[in-house]
Amino acid sequence: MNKAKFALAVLSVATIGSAYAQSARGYISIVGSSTVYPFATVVAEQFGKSTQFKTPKIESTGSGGGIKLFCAGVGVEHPDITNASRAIKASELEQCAANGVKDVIEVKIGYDGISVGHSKSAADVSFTRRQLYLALAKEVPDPKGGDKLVANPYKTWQDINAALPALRIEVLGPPPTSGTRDAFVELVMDEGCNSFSFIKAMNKADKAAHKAACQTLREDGAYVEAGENDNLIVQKLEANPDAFGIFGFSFLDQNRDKIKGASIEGVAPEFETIADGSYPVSRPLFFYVKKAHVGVIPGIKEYLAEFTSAKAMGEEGYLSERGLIPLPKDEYARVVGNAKTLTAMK
Amino acid sequence: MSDASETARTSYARVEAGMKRRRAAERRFRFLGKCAVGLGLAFLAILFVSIVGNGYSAFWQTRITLDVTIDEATIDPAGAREPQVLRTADYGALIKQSLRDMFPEVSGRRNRFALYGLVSNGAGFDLRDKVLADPALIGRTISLTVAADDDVDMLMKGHIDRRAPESDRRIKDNQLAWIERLETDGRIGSAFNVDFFANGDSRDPELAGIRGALMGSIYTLLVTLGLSFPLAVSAAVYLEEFAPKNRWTDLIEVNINNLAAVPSIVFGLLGLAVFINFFTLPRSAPIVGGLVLTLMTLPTIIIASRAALKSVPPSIREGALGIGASPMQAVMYHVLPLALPGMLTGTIIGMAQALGETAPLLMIGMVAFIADVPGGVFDPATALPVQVYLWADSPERAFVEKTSAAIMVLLLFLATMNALAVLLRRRFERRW
Amino acid sequence: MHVQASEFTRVSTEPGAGRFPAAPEIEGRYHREHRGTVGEVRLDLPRMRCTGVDVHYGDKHALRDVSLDIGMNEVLAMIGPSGCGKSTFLRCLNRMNDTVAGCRVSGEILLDGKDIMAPDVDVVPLRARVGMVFQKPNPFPKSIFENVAFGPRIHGLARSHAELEEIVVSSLKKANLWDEVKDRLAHPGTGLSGGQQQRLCIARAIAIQPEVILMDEPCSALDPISTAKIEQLIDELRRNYSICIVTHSMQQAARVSQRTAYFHLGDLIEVGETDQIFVKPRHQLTEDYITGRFG
Amino acid sequence: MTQTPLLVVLLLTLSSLAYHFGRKRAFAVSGGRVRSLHSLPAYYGLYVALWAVIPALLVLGLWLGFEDGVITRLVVASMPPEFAGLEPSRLNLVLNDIRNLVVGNIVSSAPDATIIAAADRYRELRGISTIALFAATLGLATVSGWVAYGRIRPEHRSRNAVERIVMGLLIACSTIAILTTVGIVLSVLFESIRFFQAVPVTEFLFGLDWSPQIAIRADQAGSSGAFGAVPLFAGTMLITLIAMSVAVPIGLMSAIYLAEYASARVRAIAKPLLEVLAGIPTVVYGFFAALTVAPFIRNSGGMLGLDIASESALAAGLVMGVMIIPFVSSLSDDVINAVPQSLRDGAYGMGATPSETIRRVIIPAALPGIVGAVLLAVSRAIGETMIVVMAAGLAAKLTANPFEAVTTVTVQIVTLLVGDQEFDSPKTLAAFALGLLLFFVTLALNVLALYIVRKYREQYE
Repeated sequence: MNKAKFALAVLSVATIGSAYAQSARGYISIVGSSTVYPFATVVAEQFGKSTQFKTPKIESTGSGGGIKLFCAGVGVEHPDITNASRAIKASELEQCAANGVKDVIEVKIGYDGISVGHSKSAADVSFTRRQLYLALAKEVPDPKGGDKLVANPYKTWQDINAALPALRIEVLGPPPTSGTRDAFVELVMDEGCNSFSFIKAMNKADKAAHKAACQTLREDGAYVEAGENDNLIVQKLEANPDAFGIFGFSFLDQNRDKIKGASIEGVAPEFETIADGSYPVSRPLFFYVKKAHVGVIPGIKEYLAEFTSAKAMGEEGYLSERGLIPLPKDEYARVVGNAKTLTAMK
Repeated sequence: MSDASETARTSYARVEAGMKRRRAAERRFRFLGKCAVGLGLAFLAILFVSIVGNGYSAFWQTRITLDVTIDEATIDPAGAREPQVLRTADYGALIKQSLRDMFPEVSGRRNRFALYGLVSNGAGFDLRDKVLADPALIGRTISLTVAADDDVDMLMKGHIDRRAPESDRRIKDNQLAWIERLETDGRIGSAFNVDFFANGDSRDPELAGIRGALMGSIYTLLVTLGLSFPLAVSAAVYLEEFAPKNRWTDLIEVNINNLAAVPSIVFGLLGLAVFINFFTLPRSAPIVGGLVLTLMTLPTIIIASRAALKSVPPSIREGALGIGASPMQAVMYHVLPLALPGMLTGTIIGMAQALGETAPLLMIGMVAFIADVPGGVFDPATALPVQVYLWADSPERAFVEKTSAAIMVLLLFLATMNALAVLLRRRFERRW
Repeated sequence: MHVQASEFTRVSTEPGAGRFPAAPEIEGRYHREHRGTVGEVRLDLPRMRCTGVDVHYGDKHALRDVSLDIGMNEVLAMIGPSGCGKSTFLRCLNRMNDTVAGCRVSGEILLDGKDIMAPDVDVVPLRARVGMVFQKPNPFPKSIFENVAFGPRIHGLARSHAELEEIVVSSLKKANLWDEVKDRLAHPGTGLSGGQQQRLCIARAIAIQPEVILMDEPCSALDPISTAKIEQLIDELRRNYSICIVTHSMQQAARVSQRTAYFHLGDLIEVGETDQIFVKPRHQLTEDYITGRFG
Repeated sequence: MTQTPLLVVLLLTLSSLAYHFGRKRAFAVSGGRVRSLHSLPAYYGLYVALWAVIPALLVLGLWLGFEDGVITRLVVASMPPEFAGLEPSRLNLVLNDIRNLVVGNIVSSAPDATIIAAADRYRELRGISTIALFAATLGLATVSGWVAYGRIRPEHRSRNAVERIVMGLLIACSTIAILTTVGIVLSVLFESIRFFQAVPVTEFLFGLDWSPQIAIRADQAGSSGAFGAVPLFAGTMLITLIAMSVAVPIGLMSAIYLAEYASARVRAIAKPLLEVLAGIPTVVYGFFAALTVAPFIRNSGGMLGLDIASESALAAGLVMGVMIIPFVSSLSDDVINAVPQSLRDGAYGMGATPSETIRRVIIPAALPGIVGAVLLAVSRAIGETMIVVMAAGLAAKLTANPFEAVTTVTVQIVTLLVGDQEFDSPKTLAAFALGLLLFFVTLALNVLALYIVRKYREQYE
């Protein structure tokens, strides 16, 4: 009895030990943006089914978090690909290089609008970027006049503009690790705050102060950091008609039966308005590939090929069914070329 | 009569006077007790009704029959029938073509998308598998039954109201018209959802299955069982039968009792810090999950095993010792066999607890999107309860149904394990 | 009046059967057909009158056809070997057997002429009239004062706190406990010595002014000095209450009681004046028990 | 290495052979008088068997632990010098490629000649290693078994030797519990210390603001990075309070009803059914709370004109309370049953009604035990994760209003750690600090509760 038990224990330890020693990573590891996540998972599934390679493992960590992991180094324990809902920053590339990640291939996969949405059961709303800035910034120009910043005094949307609903300001949005957050800050908050001339002037004098004034979001409960999961935001909006949420257009597109997007500067977030650039808050989506891993981790090249193929990224590809706005023809051709030749960023 | 019986009489009168109030109080209290039990059972009933009500339909899947022309020019332009070419060809295009052929009047990008959206993204792969199995089909037109898109599925199952205004439903008016045409043609039907049990996770609800999560759970539990049972039994035998009473064993004892009540998420933190950061075991792997759950279930199994040992009467030990057996012999040959059923019962209950556990697995990365079915303890995997968590967070309506169905499967497994434990207890229970 | 009891058939099912070897001559001697109670079971002015009481525990016939009167202001002792049914009978008198699962009682038990077995009788006021003291002292985990005040409180016997205090003090005095506890009424009752605890339980019982007090081997867990105090107390209480006491000590029965009933394996064998029972038992079984040949 | 199971099987076979021979030898040395032996012949067999297998297994374990490293080093040494000069991480990648090739995974590109050569070398070395391993372990097993075999004499205390070995194993197993606790404390402590280097302990424990999502780059404006955990404690307490106000009355009353009133039949049905509630995984409760209960509460609140957040503390607390009902009821049931029957008899004998007996005698007598049970339930509620992750909010608000959304310690641990793998930011480390706190709070509650319950048990034993 005891011997059998002992043998069992030994056997299990031995098999585990041996299995570990021979484990070699045979699958692609992908991290990054939750906005790109739904596209990447669909491609990964198709890739897994149509090739002999294993399906890549994808974790949604946010663009910033993903790039951070991606840039941590070269090696099996580091991810091969990171998705990003914004372009990689120069500072991040430097960080990458410092850690030995020298050649990074950039693949632009399409465009996505950032929508400010709310429950379908609420009344339609139209915002300007200035209004959104006033609602969400930590410090705003004194409503009583004067060129100084005060702690954000606005409690309801109506406080900002009488045309807006008389609801408490409650916006669910992503945390700083998210690319959607970065893009929102750049495309909405910066624009909104630059509409005040004295803040715009600060940019020349004190860049850091300008950045702090424009990009710092409220922490008094009006802006709620809802985590990396855009799905969660959608669910919460559905349940709470008084709240707004900030998320990628693809999520709006997928959940048209539950939520709708507010117009920004009078333009509603639609496939066409984002594609033709009339919707003001749109940004490109990317993923980045570690060139050092190509040819070492099996399948990276083929994954690239699958992602950039016409049946995926093309005009009628399955990604556009999911709400990705395809690249213009010439840009698409350039991306495909880059992916084929594995041209790294300069 | 004496004075005493006089007071007895007055006191009796007072007792009688209070009886009405007291009987009412008694009834109230009893009613409260009944309410409490009733409420507890009602919660249970609501829980089950809500889950079964949401989930039973997931076991059926709406399917659409298409006439697909397998066009050689699209899938094998070279005509060489090379498996590699056949495997990677764009079968989706054939499916789309067949839909266009069926509804030639549809034009415009949006409308065509809406049309393609009727069938699942997996349809092309069904076709591929058919062609790979029999390349002679190329050039012929075959009748193919494929899974419908999840929205169509939801519509057919009645979760989407056909009479709701168009803007409020995910199936648009034009799609509704096509579906109705398919219905009149008898091309749309319902079948047992094999995919749900055969597939791994997917972003498409109609393709998503629990096989990957189930295998992940099984691998995790195998590791847990293989480690925790021998460890727990040995520890219990030592502590109950041999350990001297001293500070050290007291410490172990207090430790075990505490560990049994430590929140499971703390074990997740332990796993993250020790197994992943320190020993650099892979993230998202059943081996790490199994190790974490082993540590988590050990106290439970040790406590149950000790109870089983305790319930063996001392007379058995004394009997063995009395005929000259060593303490070790007495335990190994006489006490342990008698305690084993109780230990097994405790182990099964510990395993059931491990099977239902989610929080520590979140900490060690078993929440990634993993479409492949894991093939070993080092492959990335999720587990059943984590799959429930992931699906519960997915926005598609069809995932609500899938989530509930996955819960039903999970509960079925738990019920089986517990029934096994009860059976074992009944079968081997001895009264001393 | 006396219905013939059925035969004893199986020996081994009877409790206590294992205590003596089942030799044939013993079986023959002690397990024979019962032929009714010897002695006068009836009194002129009974407080309680039991007629044909039968008790079953599940399949077991624990008490057969017992008829017995309990008089005013007397101490009635019930004696007999273990498992003879004396405690079972005692517990019928205030329907404590109701709390035992699977116990069925039939027959007629009158208290002051009213049948307490009737289905519409509420056991609560009944037990207020027929109090009980148990084998093991069982004070509630409360203060001494609260222990005694428990009954008056639940039954609403005291109109005011002063009245309650009066009841508590007089009960403690009647139970000969007052002098020992008057300085520590707020101390827990479980902190007293065994004999004091038992007297506390008696005080607790008499605080509700019962007419009958049932005592189930009240001294079996006590030392001789405490026992002597309780016996003295019983003698004093007799003036105001009817007392039934179950005891396995014949000496105790002889010391405290006026009448004695001898039970044997579920049958009431003999009833009589205590002096007569101990000096001139009329039934062979009683005599065997009294003289120590059996039991 | 794939042969490891085979090797283990071989070793076990060898050891059973050793057992057989050991036993035979014992018979032989006894000269047919088994009674002259110190131990039973089987123990001589076991003694030899254990000696044969244990050293060999130790070697096997060590070998497996070092094999890969040694082979890799040899492979690298055999490769062209430019590979040896690679930095470790790149070398690692190359090795991964080689291993993929060796294992037979599909490799991405057509591998170049050096890699193939290296893979061949790897394979070859592994073959050698395997043979050597077989030879070494089986040889060692034979030798050590032989030595043990040689020691067999009638007076040899084999049983004692065997029992010492087994006892050593048992003791090793029982220390796992200690190791686990130490592991927990150390793993959360180190990261917490790093966290407290960045954020003062006092700010963490007494700060009123929780906003951990700090900027991850220098050129980004994140939130201020406030790490005051008081709102989390408040949220946890609020949800726990709601859960307790559901679970304690219902659990206690059903325990009382089932123990004191219900017929055996009702008890036999209702008790296991109630316990089913305890066996349901918490993720199911979370799903139920988020999907069914929260919308229901919100809607019914809306009908009453109440403004209830969709992730109200009420919904999470309510469902958590339901989960804890069986926990409270089964613990209370134990406690109530431990109250001696004599107390019940005493009360009934004085004419107390059942409810008076329960309220005035049983509950006061069982109170310490019930308090212990409730404390254990509280500890459980505080540590419960999935229900709150799925049904409670993320905003750290300091409020006592059950209709508002609050967040809890466990929710924050999960939010901060899921998907996040950077262990240099206070944001991630904060999760460990919360974990440390959670561990100590539940530890204190458990110790207290177990102490109270034990004291209580002793009182009636």
